[in-house]
Amino acid sequence: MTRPTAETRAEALRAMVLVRRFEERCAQLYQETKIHGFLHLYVGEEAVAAGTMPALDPADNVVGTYREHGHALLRGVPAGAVMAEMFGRVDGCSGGRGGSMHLFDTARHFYGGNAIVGGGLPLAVGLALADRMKDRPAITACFFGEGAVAEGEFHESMNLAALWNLPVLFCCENNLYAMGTALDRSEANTDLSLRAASYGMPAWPVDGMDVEAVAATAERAVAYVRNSGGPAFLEFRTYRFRAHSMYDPELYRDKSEVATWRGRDPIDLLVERMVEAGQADPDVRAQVEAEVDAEIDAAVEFAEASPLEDPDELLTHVYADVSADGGT
Amino acid sequence: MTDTAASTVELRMPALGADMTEGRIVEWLVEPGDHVDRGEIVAVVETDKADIEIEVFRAATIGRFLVEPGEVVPVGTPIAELEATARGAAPDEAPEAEEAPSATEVEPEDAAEAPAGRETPTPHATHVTSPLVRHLAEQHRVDIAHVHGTGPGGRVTRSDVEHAASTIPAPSPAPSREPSREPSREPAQAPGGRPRVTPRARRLAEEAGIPGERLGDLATNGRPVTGADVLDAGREARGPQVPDVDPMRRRIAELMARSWREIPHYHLERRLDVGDLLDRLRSLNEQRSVADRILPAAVLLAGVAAAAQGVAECNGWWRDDRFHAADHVDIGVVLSLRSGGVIVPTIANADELDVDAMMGRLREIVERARRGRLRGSDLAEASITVTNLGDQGADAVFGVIHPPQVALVGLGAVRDDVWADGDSVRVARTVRASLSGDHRATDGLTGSVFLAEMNRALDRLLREETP
Amino acid sequence: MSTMTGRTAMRAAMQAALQADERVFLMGEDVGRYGGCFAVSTGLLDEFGPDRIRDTPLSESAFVGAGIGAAMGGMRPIVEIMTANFSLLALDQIVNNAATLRHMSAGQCGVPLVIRTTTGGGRQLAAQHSHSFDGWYAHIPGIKVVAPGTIADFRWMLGPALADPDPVIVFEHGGLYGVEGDVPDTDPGVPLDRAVVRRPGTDLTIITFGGTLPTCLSAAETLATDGIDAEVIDLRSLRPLDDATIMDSVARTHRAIVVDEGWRSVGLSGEVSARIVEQVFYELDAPVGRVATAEVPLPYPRHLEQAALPSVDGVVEAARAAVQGDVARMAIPGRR
Amino acid sequence: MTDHRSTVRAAIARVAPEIDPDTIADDEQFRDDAGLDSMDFLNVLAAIAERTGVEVPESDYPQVTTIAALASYIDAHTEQGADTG
Repeated sequence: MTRPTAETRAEALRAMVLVRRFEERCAQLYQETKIHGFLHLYVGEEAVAAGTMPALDPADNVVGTYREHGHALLRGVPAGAVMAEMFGRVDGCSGGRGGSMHLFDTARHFYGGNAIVGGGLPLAVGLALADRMKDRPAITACFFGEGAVAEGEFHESMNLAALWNLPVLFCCENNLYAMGTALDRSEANTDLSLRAASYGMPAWPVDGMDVEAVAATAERAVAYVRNSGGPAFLEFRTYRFRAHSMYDPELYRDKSEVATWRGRDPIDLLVERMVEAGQADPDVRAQVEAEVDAEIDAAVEFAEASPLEDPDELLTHVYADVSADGGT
Repeated sequence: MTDTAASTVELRMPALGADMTEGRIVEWLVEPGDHVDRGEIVAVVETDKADIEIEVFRAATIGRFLVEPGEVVPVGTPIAELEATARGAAPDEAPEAEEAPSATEVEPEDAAEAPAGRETPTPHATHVTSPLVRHLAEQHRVDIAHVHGTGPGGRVTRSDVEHAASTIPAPSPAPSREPSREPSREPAQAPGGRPRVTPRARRLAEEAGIPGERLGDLATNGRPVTGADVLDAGREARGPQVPDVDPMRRRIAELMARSWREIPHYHLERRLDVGDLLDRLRSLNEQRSVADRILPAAVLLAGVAAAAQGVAECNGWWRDDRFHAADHVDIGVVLSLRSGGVIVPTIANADELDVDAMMGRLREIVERARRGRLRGSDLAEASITVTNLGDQGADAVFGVIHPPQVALVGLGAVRDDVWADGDSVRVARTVRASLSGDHRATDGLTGSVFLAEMNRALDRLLREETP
Repeated sequence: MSTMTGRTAMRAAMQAALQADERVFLMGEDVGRYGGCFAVSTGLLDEFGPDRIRDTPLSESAFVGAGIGAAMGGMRPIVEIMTANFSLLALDQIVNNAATLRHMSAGQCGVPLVIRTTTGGGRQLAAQHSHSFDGWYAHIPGIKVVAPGTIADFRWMLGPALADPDPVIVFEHGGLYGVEGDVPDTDPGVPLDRAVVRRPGTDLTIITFGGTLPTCLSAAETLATDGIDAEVIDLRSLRPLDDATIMDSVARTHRAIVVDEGWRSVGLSGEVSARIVEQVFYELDAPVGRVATAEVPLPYPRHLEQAALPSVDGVVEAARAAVQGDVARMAIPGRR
Repeated sequence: MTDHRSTVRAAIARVAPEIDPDTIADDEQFRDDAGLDSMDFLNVLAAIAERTGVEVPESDYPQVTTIAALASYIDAHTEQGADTG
């Protein structure tokens, strides 16, 4: 397990600040009616993506949910392509057709967001099955919220992966609230790691606000899956600082709880640790934010310059062959 | 937030949900002059679903309030002015270009539709047509190369193809499976309630010119009137086994009207002395059984064929403002049908037929025309037409050219006529042959050469025929 | 040419596909050791082993979703959903993933997956095991839906379905597994999306597919005895529909009835009827008739089930009404 | 001796299907009244020749301008031959 160095910490900091500033810019652009529809922001949970993505190989598969901007950015999808997708433009990573909840980049084995809670879990099992049958050493990391645990597909997928011993890394981002329903109001047993273990796979709970803890555990889990070929389960205990989506009065949780979790902002935790270790000076966050903001400005300009798709293309990609459906 | 002056920034009513179009300030949580950091809550906005706190996205000092609590304003309306505070090394956001239109100029609906903001989509150098448009063109049998593209950069769009498809000339009036494009007229309301008539029946009735109100009485024992009923009705009206000439009738009527409108006709006539020819034929037919006898009409047709072959300017078509000579002589022979109307089958390569062969072809087309069993080959395009009403005793006939042909030969009845030879006079059996010509293609001289050539051909045929 | 039953023909088709392409594998409940609920996959486990003939837990959403994922990963899976009735549990994966991924990802993900399932009633399995949902799936852009009605199609339809780059659902009528029919020894090469005229005729067109094809063919023989020459069209493909073959026939016969084991309301028979009215309206001498299952959950007792299902008599009566233009009798919803 | 008028009417019906031969009176002129043109007349004679073996030469055309005349002409020229009526 690589020891955390000044360099890896600097990279983690930049990754988390990129996601944080990207998401905040999306909030602003949404309120300026440049982004439409639904928008689910990753603010507060950045450490999970920042910690897990470096542990994966390029050939590994990633399957996400509708809160997947951070995963896409840190998996390497360019900020411009993600922003253009938010704007519904042709140069978006899904051609402008998917929007915030359906980011795709198969060249980077990023098999999308998915707007159906738990919808991606069976896909991940299938991708791992294909790798297994083709003797490819790749693993599949599947991200989902604790809300998915209540879906039948969670149980069916965990069981199938364990039964067939498939290389799936189940990454549960437990942010305590499934939209407006707290975990303890929907699950009889809220110890998700314990439940995962019942499927006969190793399960680790992790402090989702500590990027170094996340990275260390992720590396161990990825190594286990890759070597054993079988599945593993990670429960990241984390918290989203903003609303579930842009239209959420947050009546289901009180301000004090939000304040206490904000006190453990993953970016602040890392900065303190770096400053104490003399690896950075106190205003390192502002410097990184300035660099990142320039990158995000460029991404917004790229998105705004990208054209809308020609309506004549509407029927393409329904089938591989445009005339397969008689064009009806 | 958009800048109007270098440092003054407008705070606008934010869009706080997919379907939010307006909001009401419930209360301001700050006062003008207060300093706020990025992310700080400055007001509470009431939407139709709930009250939601709104934040600032950059450190600033609160300026003037532009909207009072309780006032409902559309999304994007400026609600307060803020003085941006310079922050650290880099400004929070690169100042956006001056001409950024504020959100208010864009109606919320538009905002929901097209993303507002200053960008104008740069012309996208896509390929000229999309696969879908090419597929659509195939379906409508439209050649994309000839379609004018109205899309950006001259690109051919879907509506261009659909427009091109709709201007393709409607299929020939002969009833084809393809339903005709123009909407059918609603038949008049039958007295005492609307008769039940099937769509096919309505279409066939309209094509056969049967008025809507008469349709009702075609129904039998209360069943709806069907296509078969209309066809039967049409057949009864025309008598048994008579080929259905109505569509042909209509087509020829249109043809004649168009001919008269477009073609500047000139007419020439020449009397032909056919006395020797008829004697010759009689002696020839004496040795032949009835089935092999030759009628004068066959000989005259052979004469026309020879003339057409000799005077090519009369044998072809006038299209796209110029004459196109035909490679062969295909004669359209006008046959009148007892049930009324005419039919014009074609004798192909007439110039290569000897008189016997011509007689055989003539007998075939007359017989088939009588039985209404004309073949496709019979109706091939003619290069010149001959009308021969002689039988019914007309002395001469000046016909109307069948467009797009450029000439028509009319043959009158055989008549005993006074014929002067030098200073002596005798009675001769004559036929008055006329030529109607299209003055755009030929002029009187060519026409008269044609008739002279025809006369010489008859003499030649006279001598060549061996008993 | 040889004769065999529907199940034997489909087994031969899967066997050939598994032999020809190592990307192909079969996944479904009891397809391996049990040999398939309807004995369609008997013997395949012994020949191809547990890696390619995979028994699954009763988790339709998971193994259909896994099939989709494996297809995205480069395999060519055949997923067997034991019966169409249980396909409802996998509808979310089929509609929101299989049918949508290619368009939503602007062409990046394709899903070359074949789902086979058994459909239809008539075997006294009662309401929950006798459904016909072909029409539902034919509503969804992004997937293709086919229904073999002849034993030859049971043999030769799977190949082109597996070769198709997009998801294809094959609805096999349970009643045809035990029926014998002639099967050509080599692939007749009929395109997947082409309808076929099974019996040419002049007086009306009977349009049907799958399990009701035999019903319509025998109805046509009955009609022939009283002078009505019926043309029978086997749709084979429910999405896309082969409009050209349908319209060409109706333009000749000027009368049409559609026979569908699904329910009448908001069903596939309604879609075919609408297309006929849209495309060859002026060729019609009678309203388009429809013969469908009575709008009831299929009852267990045989006499009631037969009363509910489309029958030879029902087809004959509807055909007569169409030919005699007796509009009143044709308008009886559902009842024979 | 058969009545050849029916033979003539049959010939007319074959040649000019759209004419009902019964509507043509025995003494009606073929050419002008019945509307048969020279080709029809020639075909009638050909049919008669085929049925009765009687070939009417062109010179005798004026003697056979009505159904009755043609019928009696056939009678006159078939006495020697076998009766094929």
